[in-house]
Amino acid sequence: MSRVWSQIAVLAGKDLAIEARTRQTLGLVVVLGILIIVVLGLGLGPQQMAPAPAPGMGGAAAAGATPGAAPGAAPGAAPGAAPGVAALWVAYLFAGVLCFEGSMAVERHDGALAGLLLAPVDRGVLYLAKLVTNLVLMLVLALVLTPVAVLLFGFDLSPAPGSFAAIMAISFVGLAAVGTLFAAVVSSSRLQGGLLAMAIFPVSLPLVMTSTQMLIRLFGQKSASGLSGLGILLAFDVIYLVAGWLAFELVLEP
Amino acid sequence: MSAVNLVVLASAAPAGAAAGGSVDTLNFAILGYTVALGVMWGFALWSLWDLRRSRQRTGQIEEGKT
Amino acid sequence: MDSTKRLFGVLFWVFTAALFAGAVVLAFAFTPDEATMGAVQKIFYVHLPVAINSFLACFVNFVASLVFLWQRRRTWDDLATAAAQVAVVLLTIVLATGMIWGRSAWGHWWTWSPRLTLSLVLWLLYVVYLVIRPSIPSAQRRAVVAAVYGAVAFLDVPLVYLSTRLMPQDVHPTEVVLAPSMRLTLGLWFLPVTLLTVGLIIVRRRALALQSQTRAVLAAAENDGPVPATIHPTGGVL
Amino acid sequence: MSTLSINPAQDWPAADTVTAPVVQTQGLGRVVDDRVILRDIGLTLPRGGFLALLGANGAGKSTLLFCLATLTPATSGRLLLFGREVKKDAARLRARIGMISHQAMLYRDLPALENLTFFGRLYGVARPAQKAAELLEMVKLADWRYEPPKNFSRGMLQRLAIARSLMHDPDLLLADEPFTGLDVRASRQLEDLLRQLHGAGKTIILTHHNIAQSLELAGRVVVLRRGRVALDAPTGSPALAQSVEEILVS
Repeated sequence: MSRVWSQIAVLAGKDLAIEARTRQTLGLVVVLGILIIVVLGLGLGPQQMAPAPAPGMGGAAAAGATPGAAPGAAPGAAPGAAPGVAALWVAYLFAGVLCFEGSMAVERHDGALAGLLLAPVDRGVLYLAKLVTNLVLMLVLALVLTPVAVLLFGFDLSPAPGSFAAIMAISFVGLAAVGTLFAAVVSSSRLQGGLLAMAIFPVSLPLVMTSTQMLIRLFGQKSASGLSGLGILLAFDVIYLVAGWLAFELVLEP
Repeated sequence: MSAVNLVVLASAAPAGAAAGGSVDTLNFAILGYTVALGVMWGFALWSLWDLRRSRQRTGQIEEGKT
Repeated sequence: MDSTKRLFGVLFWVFTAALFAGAVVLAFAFTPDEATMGAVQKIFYVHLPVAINSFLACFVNFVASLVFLWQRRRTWDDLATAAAQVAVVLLTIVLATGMIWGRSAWGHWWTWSPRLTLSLVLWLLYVVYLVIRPSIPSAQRRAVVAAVYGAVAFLDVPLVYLSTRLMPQDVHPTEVVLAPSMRLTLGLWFLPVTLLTVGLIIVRRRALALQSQTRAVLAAAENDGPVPATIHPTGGVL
Repeated sequence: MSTLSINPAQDWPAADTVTAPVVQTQGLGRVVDDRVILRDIGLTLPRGGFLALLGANGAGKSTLLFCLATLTPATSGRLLLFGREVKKDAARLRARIGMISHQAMLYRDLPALENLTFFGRLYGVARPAQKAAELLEMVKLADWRYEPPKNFSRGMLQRLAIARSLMHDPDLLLADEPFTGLDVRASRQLEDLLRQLHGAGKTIILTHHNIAQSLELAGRVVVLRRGRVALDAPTGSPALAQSVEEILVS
């Protein structure tokens, strides 16, 4: 078993070394993330910061916010966390797609993937190594985006920073599990970038919905969120890590 | 233009519907059924037509080759 | 043999059409209007059976995808595609009827009720399935990628259903207490809709099989020898 | 699912597979989208052989090579490498195969030395950095060790690819049209390298378009036509070049 970990370290190490030299994927990912947060922040932030949140404001962008005056968002003076959380997730989804595509594109030049497949390495290990690479890149993205989101949307992380980090970490594992698998499909059959986003978004909807609800409750009522949500996130991670491990071999093509 | 009117009409706040006016809800029921059956049977008829066309095409290819 | 099969086909469709006609008459003429929502509640008799059958079609796609990955026979790939096409059509109906019903009963087109949200996500998943297929040139590779996607996408169903539980529950209850005659009508409506769904999947699979066979015959014309119609069992694509 | 990878260096029972021919195929076939690419290929290559694989474009040369490299599964027939069934032992057999192609199969942004060291570690080679330095010396790229391959010329890229394929000291070297795009000088350097490796006991299979160069380099030639073996003969006889050309032209 230690052999597998050393191979994952070697493979992920290679990806991160290339990324450190070219900073190509990371640059794109972080800039796009910030752009999305700022644009959505401009659209949603100001009203939300207004003293009395406008009644009809509930219709935030992504899933998770209920229409009309349904009492979903936290009422009263505390600005509803829904728009900010939704914006954060929109940024992570789109930046994530660029990240998964970029980390797989490295293998496409000069037939590098064939060189990799020639090595006596189990395809599942290749999947896990690429997953680790994507998680590291997304961690860097999160370290940049979270402060920007805090500034623009006035998140109050102080009551439960640990929970926030835990929820995001678990959600990233799930998103990366799906993204790494589908990125392999795209990289080998020359699909356009748009198709990768189309493949990843619907599949990861339950992850985004659950994580958004948990974060809204986290910021809204200042209490740790319900455990049922955690169960769903963990179930999502386990299901898609196993599916990715098994299916990676089928979708790879030298 | 009618399409635009349709969208504008659809987005307008519902007049008496929420109040459960009987005539209005019946129209909605009929609309619902027409949409449901229309799409279902439209697709069914198209599928049968596509099946017949595929059968003919395979038949031609078989004759063409032998 | 072929003519009797064709006759059975015609009988099947005529019988199903008759059942539908009877069910519509039953719903409108012999079932009372619901107290609070009025006549629009009648949409429920078609909405629920179509929703259940759409989940059935998604499940057929899931199983067909898995069996294809195991056996690599093209017939399973055709079945998976047929099931996905039928699923998308049925889910479109579920969403349309759900929205029309919501518009009349509560005044707005969309509510995040668990069943509608699940139907929307499934609709997205299987539209993406149908969009991904033609974008992959090689038939063999398309079948493998589609099968992987079909298997992975269906794993979402339980997760979506659970996560809709977390959504802030809607103000308007969608489930209504049904009078006995209403429950009978609802039960009766399941038969025609299920028959239609099964018939659609069979017809679509047969049409797709014929089309892929035609492509195979044309491709084989270039080789200097015959090629078996199915993909070789060991023909894994790496 | 292929078995979990094992460390190739230690537990490879060398004894029984030393004598077995490197490559044995019976009725090997490959069908993609109902097009037959390889049909009933029967080949046996003993240890130390140097085989040139010729054929028009689309005759199936590259596909056959990719099958031998265990990268593409055959749709029918049996394939044994070093006496072992590829279907069962693919991961373990890969440890004894090296491959070069008209693509470098390297990471263009990683410096040459780091590229080789990475592949060395992946194959579980002892002291990969030192082995990489030695190989760079052998292919005369030592003073380019810190340069990334994207700045290399085609000839240098090809030599680096050879170094990569030798990191784990394979017994079988597969070369898929390696001379493509090389100028005369680089082509000569590649020829010398291949002769040197063959002299060192490596079994080599080369796909190529240039008949004269192939016949001069290889000890045996196989010509593929529309997925079948049209000619399989040792090199050396004068009329061979003529008959090979006739097949390729027909």
